[in-house]
Formats: sequence, structure tokens, C-alpha cells
Amino acid sequence: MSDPILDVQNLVGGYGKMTILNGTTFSVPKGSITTVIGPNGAGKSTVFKAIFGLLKLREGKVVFKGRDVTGLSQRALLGAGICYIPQGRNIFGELSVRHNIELGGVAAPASIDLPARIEAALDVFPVLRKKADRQASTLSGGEQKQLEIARGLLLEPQLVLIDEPSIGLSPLMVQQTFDMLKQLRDRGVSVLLIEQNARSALEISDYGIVLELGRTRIVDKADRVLADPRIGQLFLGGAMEETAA
Amino acid sequence: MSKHSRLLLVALAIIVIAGLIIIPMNFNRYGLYILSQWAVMTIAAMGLNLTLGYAGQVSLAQGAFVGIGAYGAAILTTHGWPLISALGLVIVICFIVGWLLGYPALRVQHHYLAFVTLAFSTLMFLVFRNESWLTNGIYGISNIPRPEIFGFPTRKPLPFYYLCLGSLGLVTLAMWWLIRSPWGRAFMALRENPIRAQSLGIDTRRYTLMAFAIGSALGGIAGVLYAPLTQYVDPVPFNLQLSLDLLMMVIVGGSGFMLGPFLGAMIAVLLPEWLRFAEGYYLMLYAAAVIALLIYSPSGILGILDRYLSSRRTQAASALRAAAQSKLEAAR
Amino acid sequence: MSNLLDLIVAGLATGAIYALVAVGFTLLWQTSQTINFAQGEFVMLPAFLMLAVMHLGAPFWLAVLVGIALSALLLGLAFKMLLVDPMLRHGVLPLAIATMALAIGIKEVVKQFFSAEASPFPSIVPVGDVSILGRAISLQSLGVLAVAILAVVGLTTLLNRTSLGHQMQAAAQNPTVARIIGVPVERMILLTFLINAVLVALASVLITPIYLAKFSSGEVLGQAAFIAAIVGGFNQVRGAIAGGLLIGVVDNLAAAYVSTQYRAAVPMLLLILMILFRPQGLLGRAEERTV
Amino acid sequence: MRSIILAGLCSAALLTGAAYAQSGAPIKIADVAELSGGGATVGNNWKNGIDLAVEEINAKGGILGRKIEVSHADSQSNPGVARAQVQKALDGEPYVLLGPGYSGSVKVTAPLAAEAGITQIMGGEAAELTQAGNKFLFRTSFGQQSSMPKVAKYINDELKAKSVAVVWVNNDFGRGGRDVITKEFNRLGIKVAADLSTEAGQADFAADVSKIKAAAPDAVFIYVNEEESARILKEIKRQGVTAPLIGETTLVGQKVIELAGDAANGARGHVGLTTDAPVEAVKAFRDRFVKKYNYVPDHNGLKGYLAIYMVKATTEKMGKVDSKAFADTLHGLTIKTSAEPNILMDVTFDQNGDIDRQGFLVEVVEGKQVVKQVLPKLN
Repeated sequence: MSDPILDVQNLVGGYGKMTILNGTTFSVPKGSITTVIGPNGAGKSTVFKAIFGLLKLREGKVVFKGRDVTGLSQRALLGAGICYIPQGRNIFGELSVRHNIELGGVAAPASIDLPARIEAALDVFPVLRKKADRQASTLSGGEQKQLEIARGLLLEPQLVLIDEPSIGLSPLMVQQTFDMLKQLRDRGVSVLLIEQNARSALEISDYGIVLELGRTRIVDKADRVLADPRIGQLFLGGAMEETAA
Repeated sequence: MSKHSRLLLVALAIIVIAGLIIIPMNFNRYGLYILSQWAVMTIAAMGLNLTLGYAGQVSLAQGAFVGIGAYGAAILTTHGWPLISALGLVIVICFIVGWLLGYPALRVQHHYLAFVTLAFSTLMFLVFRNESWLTNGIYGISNIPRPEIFGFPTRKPLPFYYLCLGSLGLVTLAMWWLIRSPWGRAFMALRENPIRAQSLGIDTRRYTLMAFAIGSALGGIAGVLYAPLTQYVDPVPFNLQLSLDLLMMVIVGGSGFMLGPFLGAMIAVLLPEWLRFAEGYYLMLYAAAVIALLIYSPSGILGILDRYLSSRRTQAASALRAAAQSKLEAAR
Repeated sequence: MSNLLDLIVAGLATGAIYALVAVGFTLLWQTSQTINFAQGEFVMLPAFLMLAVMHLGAPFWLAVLVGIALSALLLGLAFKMLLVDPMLRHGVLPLAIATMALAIGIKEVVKQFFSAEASPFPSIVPVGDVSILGRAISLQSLGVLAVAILAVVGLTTLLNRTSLGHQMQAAAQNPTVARIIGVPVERMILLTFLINAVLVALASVLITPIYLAKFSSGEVLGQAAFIAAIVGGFNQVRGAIAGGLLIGVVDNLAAAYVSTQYRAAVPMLLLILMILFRPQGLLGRAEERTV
Repeated sequence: MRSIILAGLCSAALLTGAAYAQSGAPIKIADVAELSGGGATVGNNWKNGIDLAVEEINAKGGILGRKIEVSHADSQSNPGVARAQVQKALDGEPYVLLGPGYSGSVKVTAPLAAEAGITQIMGGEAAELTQAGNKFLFRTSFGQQSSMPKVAKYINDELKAKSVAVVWVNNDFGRGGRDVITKEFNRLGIKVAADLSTEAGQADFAADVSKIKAAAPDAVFIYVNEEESARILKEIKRQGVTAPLIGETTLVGQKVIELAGDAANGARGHVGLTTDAPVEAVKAFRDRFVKKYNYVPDHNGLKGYLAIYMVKATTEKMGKVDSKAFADTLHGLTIKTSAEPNILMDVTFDQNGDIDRQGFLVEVVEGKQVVKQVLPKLN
């Protein structure tokens, strides 16, 4: 795994006195889709928050494109080329669809032609163009996720952290979303993905990372992770053998 | 909690109670009056602490219930009723009104409930002031007699103080029992997570109303004592401000702590008196003290203690862990 | 009929005052869950700051400008940094209680260092009446109404038409997500505190000639604005305006047609009905429950 | 600030057992007043009046060669707190108790002072206060039972009004006045055309005035605080009500004129105690007050000032500082300005503690209070 775009080194942290991350370490190869899987409470979402500066780390380092970005502000991370699309619905319901997308450009440098990019984003998502002046809260769940993705991509990030994009979506929508992630990869964008639906996620991924209790258990090619007999065990809630590490 | 520290706590409680009984014996009338006021306000704040601290419902009507209690006692005792029967009637009335007022709590939650109770407070004030046939309106009711308890007159300040203190003791015991009963646990479950409480089979509707009703009844009890304490009742002390003050007592003392109201009432009733040396500046100092306290510990005075104790506990626990670790390593 | 019209016009004038104060109230609630029980005192204080500056010999217009600046500094910046920031994470109640104590503190400071007496305050709107539809209406009331409308139009334009406004709304609706997409949430919150501080100072300039500069004049005003904010919808600026005007009118109609003794009860009943049947308020939207 | 320290030292001396009756030691007077809360304007005027009088007397060597020392306590305008503070004051065995100003607070504290045998000189105006047979309670101004009949008489005799609209503020002050004058109107056969309660701090009087207009009375009686007086006067003018406006001190005072401007013109009222009285001594008092505090006091400032001079005159009459004999001496006492210039106007106290003094009927003419009639002292 040469030429990683992101290096996560020995992260330790959590909420209050509760420690969630216990030395999480992995790296994300450039231009790949990498999926993080693991049982509930393994710290998947927490790792994303840690990477995106939303969690105070007690130890560890986040290196993006060779530069230490640990604890930088979200604005700075966006500027560096990382974008984060968290779980659930993260739109601003009382603003219009267009204004929601526009907000994706808040951190943009002055040199960028935002209106053009917004038009481009609306081209990619015809549904959003159709409903551009509606209140975002009137969109369906799938449309809201598209809106989030459109907003996240406005700054043309090099790394996209996307957490459980398929939750609450119809199978068709899930497929569309995954297709979009593949397109992103084809354009050279790296994607770090968390998916509950591990099997289908790994199928489109290049690499797989298995987290358990805040530690990295497996880092490997996606197809090999998929084939690993221990994975099923893991998702049944059983702990891996100590030797597995 | 270890056996040792529990013993220490019991000893401390006995010392405090003995102190509250013995030391005021040579207090002057003013000191006794203020202490009696403290006891009365503590009872009212304990009621609010049940609704807010244990059942998680913000009420801005507790002052109105104190008013209902005070007017109930004033009207009935000036018409020759003994205070104890007035107390009974007031408890029933406040319980029922509290129960009814709780109904909106089931429909709406969070701050909206506070607003409903705020409106209720204002309405009660207007009733106290305007329904002269019953309450003598703005003139108020004077010459409220102090009761005889088992043949002992409480006209003098010291016996009346003991009456207030005794009532506080009884209410505290009742509350202590209530909180440890299955009811109390249900209240707490309600505060922590209403949805979960429901899934555990707790009838959230009934317990929410119950917490409201019992809390209101305690407000009424405080009012019943307030009337013979001041021996004069008029509408002004029972305006919205009293409800806000009681809310402050609960928060400042530490909401959800059994002893919170005792300390909160102390801050609200006694602190201004202690600050009187500052003359014109005393309320300024008081406001500053409350703000500073809340900034330092938003969970109130007992929040500080709680924080201290839990940090001690974690320290002790990590010391234990360290000891165990080294033993383990030594064993290897 | 003409009587009814009179009452409505007068009610609107008073309601505009409530509305102006209620707007800032809802702003603070929206962006930082701050229930400011000292909002009435926030309106009372700037007038005294301006009077103090005038005592130093400054002309009225300068005093007003300095007063607004001081208000932004004290009631905006200092209020947020010293009181709200340390307490915000600990929930709504302790902060609300602290603002109650702050209200006592402000009143006492004014009483002690200025006066317990009411002082007159110069009016920026000419004193006098104009005749509209055969009714004499005070220019001051019209001025307040005009400024209230301007303030709302200005605010809604800012909030709905500019990127800054969208960012403020984003910060209010979901600060975590706003932060994730790069909205400087802290700065947006500070901005709402500053806007509130300027609004109360503006309200102070307009209202004090009518209410007089007095340490206690914030009590009635704060409570009325609070009720107006709830009735209008706690999470909507437009709602606060509608609520303020409605309370002003309802209060007058209640006094005229129900009972002067119970006039204060009518807005309260309105409040209860509103909460039971339309808890999101007149123009508010239901808040999403997070359980 | 120095007086605080002195008071502290003094109470410390008391605690260590130094005899307080010792001649030459200061005379301790306790004041409990509405220094904060709804009555703060009343209480602070009262307090400032007291402090001014004490300063004057002490500068001239005190009473019978002894300095006066007043401690002020805040009742927060709450009867319950007032009771506590009066209790505290009485526990300190003061020579005389001053205040409070709210009638409700007087009612709850008067029995305590009477029980302790301490004279209480207060500012309340409710009629019933002095009718309960309390031998230790004294007024500093006319009670409503003596001022209201004068107003009613004027409305009946001079204005020949057959119907009157009554506007009052719904607190013990306003309600008390309204009850007494309504009784008088009934006695005189005058109809109450509208009976309007208003709120303290009310801003909008449109509804009240429109009701007055609808009732079309021959006269309007207004009994609300100064600031609200100004607001209702403006609204009355705006709605074009032309009936004569009659009130008390709070309708025609300088403050109201200042706040209401033109709208105050034509308002008339009975004035018992006012800094606008056409009496040289009162004008001089006003000047001294303004010089010290930088604002014009209302009648509560005068009441506090006079309370101290009542103490002085009574003590000098007794020739000794004797708190037990104080009330007896003050009953039936007439204090003349010839003997005590700073009592400002001749005054007599009856057996109930009520006062008899000159009063005035005034009208606001072109922004100035003009005395239309002097109502002489009865005895």
C-alpha cells in the first residue's frame, strides 16, 4: 500500500472519561475506496470524527498528504482537501436546496468560481436542480443524501469521509450512491467509507479495514477481507482470537 | 460508599440536626424568623426538586402553589379552622390542581411546559389579587393565628421555628422514602430517558402527573406554614418572581440531589441576609455570587461536591487498578 | 367601530415595542439555546449608558452611537464570553437562572449608581401627534413601529438573502453540521449576540422616551417580550414580530372588552391555548425532536 | 460609608455591653424601607429624605447634644422581608422605627413595633392603618381617609359633577384611594360612571381612556403613580376627553408635568405634601435636596425628611431621649414652624397618629402648578 493519502497513527481518544479509540492505526491509499467495517461500538464513526478534528485526541497523529493535520479546524481541513459527510440527515431543513449547496462553498478560497460549481453540481444531480428552490426539509431521504453529497463535493475534495450513506435508502438509491462513489474514485478522489452493509460496500471497495474496540484488526485488499472467515464471526458479535491481530 | 464514610455521613447529619435544634435557642426573634423562612422555602424547593430534579419537568408554578397554600391557611384559620385541617385541605387541592396542570406536560415537553406553568403562575396571582370576596384582594389577610400543636402554643418565635423545622424533618423523611421506593426509581427513569422508561413498562403518563402533583402538594405545605409565619398574606409575594426564585434555589443547590434544596434555600434566603453588611450593594453582591457559582459549577453546589467525590473515586479506582497491575506483574 | 380601530392601532404601537425586544430574544434562543431572562434589563441599560455619556457633555447623537457601541461590547461580547460560553454546554436551565441573577445585578447597579428615579430621555422622533384616519397617533409610536418593521425587514433580508445569513441559520439549525462544512459557527453565534445587543440598544433609544429611563422599566417589557416570543414561535424571527403585535393588540382589546383587572390574563390564556394546540407558535415550525 | 462603619462600631459596642442610654452616645434610629423591588422609588426617596435631615441635625450638634444614627434596611418591597427586617431592627432596640412605605408592609410590621413598645413613623397612606387602635403608629402624610373626602368635596362643590370615572392603580395604594373615594361619592350621590383598574408599569392606556370616553363622565378621578399619570394624561389628550381631571399629589406633581408636557395642563388635584408647595421652607428644602442628590424628590422624600424632624421635635419636647414616652408625647402634639423651622409646615398629630396640616388644591396651568385654594389646617 504505497503512496497513502491519509495516515492515521495510533489514535487514542473518546468522550469524557470513556475511551473509544485505543491506538487505531491505518492508512488510506490514494485513489481508492476504502471501507471501514466493525461491530457496533468499534469506533468507526469516532475515527472519522477524530480525523475531522471533532474529537479531542489524547494521543496519535493524522497525516494527510504527508502533512500533519491533527486537530486542525474544520475549515482548514476542508481547505486541505478533506470533506466529511456524517451519518444521518445533515441538511439545513429550513433553507432552500440551492442555499444548502451554496453553504458547501463557505470555506472556498476566493479564486474558485462558486456559481459555476453550483451549476455543475446541479447538473450531476438533476433531482436537486428540479427542486432547487424548495425547502430542503421537503426532500425525500435519498434526495437529502444526494444534497449532502453534492454539498460535500462542491470544494472538489481529494478525500471524502462518508459515514453510512446507505442508511434509510431504498436499494435502488443505495446502488446509485455506490455508483457515485465509484465515479469519484475513477476521477482520482479517495473515499473512506463506513458501511453497516459490509458485503456490498466491500464489493465496490479496493481495501477493507476492520476495527474492533477502537483497534485496527485487519487491513487488507477488499476481496481478501470479504473472503476472511473471521469476518462473519466478528459481525456476530464474537471477539476475534487474540492471535488474529 | 464505604461503611466508614457512611458512618461519617450519619454522624455529620446528626450534628447538623442537633445544631439546627440547639443553636437557635438563644437566637433573637429575627434570626429565628429567617431560619423559619429557610425551612419553609426548603420544603417548597424540595417539591420543585421532585418535579424538576427527579422527574425532569420544568415548572414555573411552584410559587403559585405556595400561594394557594398560604391563602388556604390564611382564609381557613382566620375563620376558626385549625391549621392541621387547613393543611389537609390544601394538600388535596394542590395535589389535584398539580395533577391537572400536569396534563399539558403530557402533550408538550421541554420548555413549552415551563411556559404553561408560567402562565398559570400569572393567572393565580391575578386571582389572588382580584377575587376580593375570597382573598381580600390587594389588602391581604392579616392577623393570621399561629397554631397550637398538641396543646403547645407556637405564638412565640422559637416554638414556631420548631414547628417549621419539624415539618421540614417530616417532609424530608417522606421524600427520602419516596425516592428510594419504586416510585422514586420510576421518576428517575423518566428523567433519564422517557422513551426507555416507557419501554421498561413504566406508565410515564401516570408518573409524570404524579411527580407534578406531589411536588405541587409540597409547595402547598410550604404555603400553609408561610401564612402563620408572616401572619399576613397578600398577593405580591406570590407573583412569578417566587416561582423563579424557587427554580433558582433548586438549580443553585443542585437539582436532583436530595440535599440540594436545603443549600439552595440557604443561598436564596440566608445569603442576602449575610450580605446586608454591604448595605446598598448587597443585592449586587448576591447576584454576582449566584452567577459566579453557576459559572463555576452549573450543576449547583452539590455538583461541586459530586465532582470532587467522583474524582476521588476515580483516583481511588485507578490507584486500585495500579496496585492490581503491579501485583499481576509481580506474579508473572 | 372607530373605537375598535383606535384600540388596534394603539395596540400595534405598543406591540411593536414588544416585537423589537422579542426578536433578539428568539435570535439568542435559536443560535445558542439561551433563554435570556435579562432581556428587559438589556433594553433598560443602554438608555442609562447614553445618559451617562450625555452627562459627560456629549451631544445626543454621539451619546446614542457610543451607547450602541457600549451595548455591543457589554451586552453582546462580554455577555457571551463571560456568561454564556462557560455555561452553554450544561443545558438551558443553569444559564437561564444565571441570566435571572444578571437581571437583578443590572437593576441594582443602575439603581445604585444612577438613580431609583425615572428620568426623561430625549426622543429622536419628534414628539407630537399626526392625524391618520381621523385619529391622533403619536409620532413616537409610529417611529417605533417603523423601526421595528425596518429591523425585521433588515434582519430577514440578512438571514434569507445573504450568505452570511445562511451561515447564521445553518449555525442555529445544526451547529455540528455547520462546522463540518466550514461555517465558522463560533463567529456566527457571536454575531447574533452582537445583533441582539444592537437591537436592544435601538429599542432602548426608541422606547425610553415613552417608558422613561428607570431601573425597573425592563421588568414589564422583558416579560411581555418573552410571552410574545413564545406566542409567535420561539424559533422564528417573523414569529416574534407577529407575537409582539398580537400581544399588544390583544392586551388592549382584553382591557376594553373583557376586564381591566384581568387584562394580563388574556395573553396568558392565549399562550396556553397556543401551546396546547399549536406548540410551534404562530409562525414557528415544529422543532425536530431528538430523542 | 463612614456611617456604616460607625453603625458597625456602635452595634459592636452594644454587644460588648456598653450602655446605650449613656448620654452623649448616638441616638439609634432604624429605618426599614422599599430600597429594591417594586417600591424602590418610594423607598429611596424616603431614605434620602431621612439622610438629608440627619445630616442637617448632626451638623448642628444633634438632638439634645446627641448625634443621630440611622440604619437603613431593605424590605425588597415584600411584606415577608419587611417583617424580618423590622424584627431585626427591633431586636437592636432602636429609639424609633421609621418606615416602611407600603401599606401592606406597614400592616404586617406595626403589631411587632407595638408589642416592643417602639414608635413607628411610616409612609403608608391606607386609611385602615391608623384605625386599628395601634398606639405606636404615626403617619407622615395625610391618610386616604382625610385626603379623599377633600377631593370628593371639591368634585361635588366646585365641579358640580354628577358622574365620575375612577382610574386607579391596582396595588394597595391605588385600591385604598379608590375604595375611600368611591364611598365618598356614594355619600354625596355622585355616580361612578367607570371604575378602571390599571397595572403598575402599564404602558398603553388606550383601552382605559376609550372606556372613559364611552362613559362620558362629568369628571375623571385619576389615582395612579407619577409615570403612569403622565402616560394616561397623554392618552386622554390624544383621544380628546375634555372632562376635568382630578387627582392627588401623583397627578399634578412636577415630575408628571415634566413627563407629560402639554397634556398635564388642566389637571387638578389635592396636594398634601409636595415640593411644589408655595411655602418658602419647602422650596428651601427642595433646593437642599437637589443639591445633595441631584434630582427633585417626590413627596416620599419629604415624608422621610419630616419623619426625622418629628423625632427631633418630640424628643426636645420631652427633654430627654425616652423611647417609652415617645408615642405618648407625639399624640396630640402640635409642631410649629416657629419652634422647628424644618418641620416646614405647622402640623398636629391626633390620638390615632393621623396628621393635620395645611393642604392645597392646585391646577396645572401652562406647565406650572398653580395653587387655586389653600385648605387650612383644621385645628
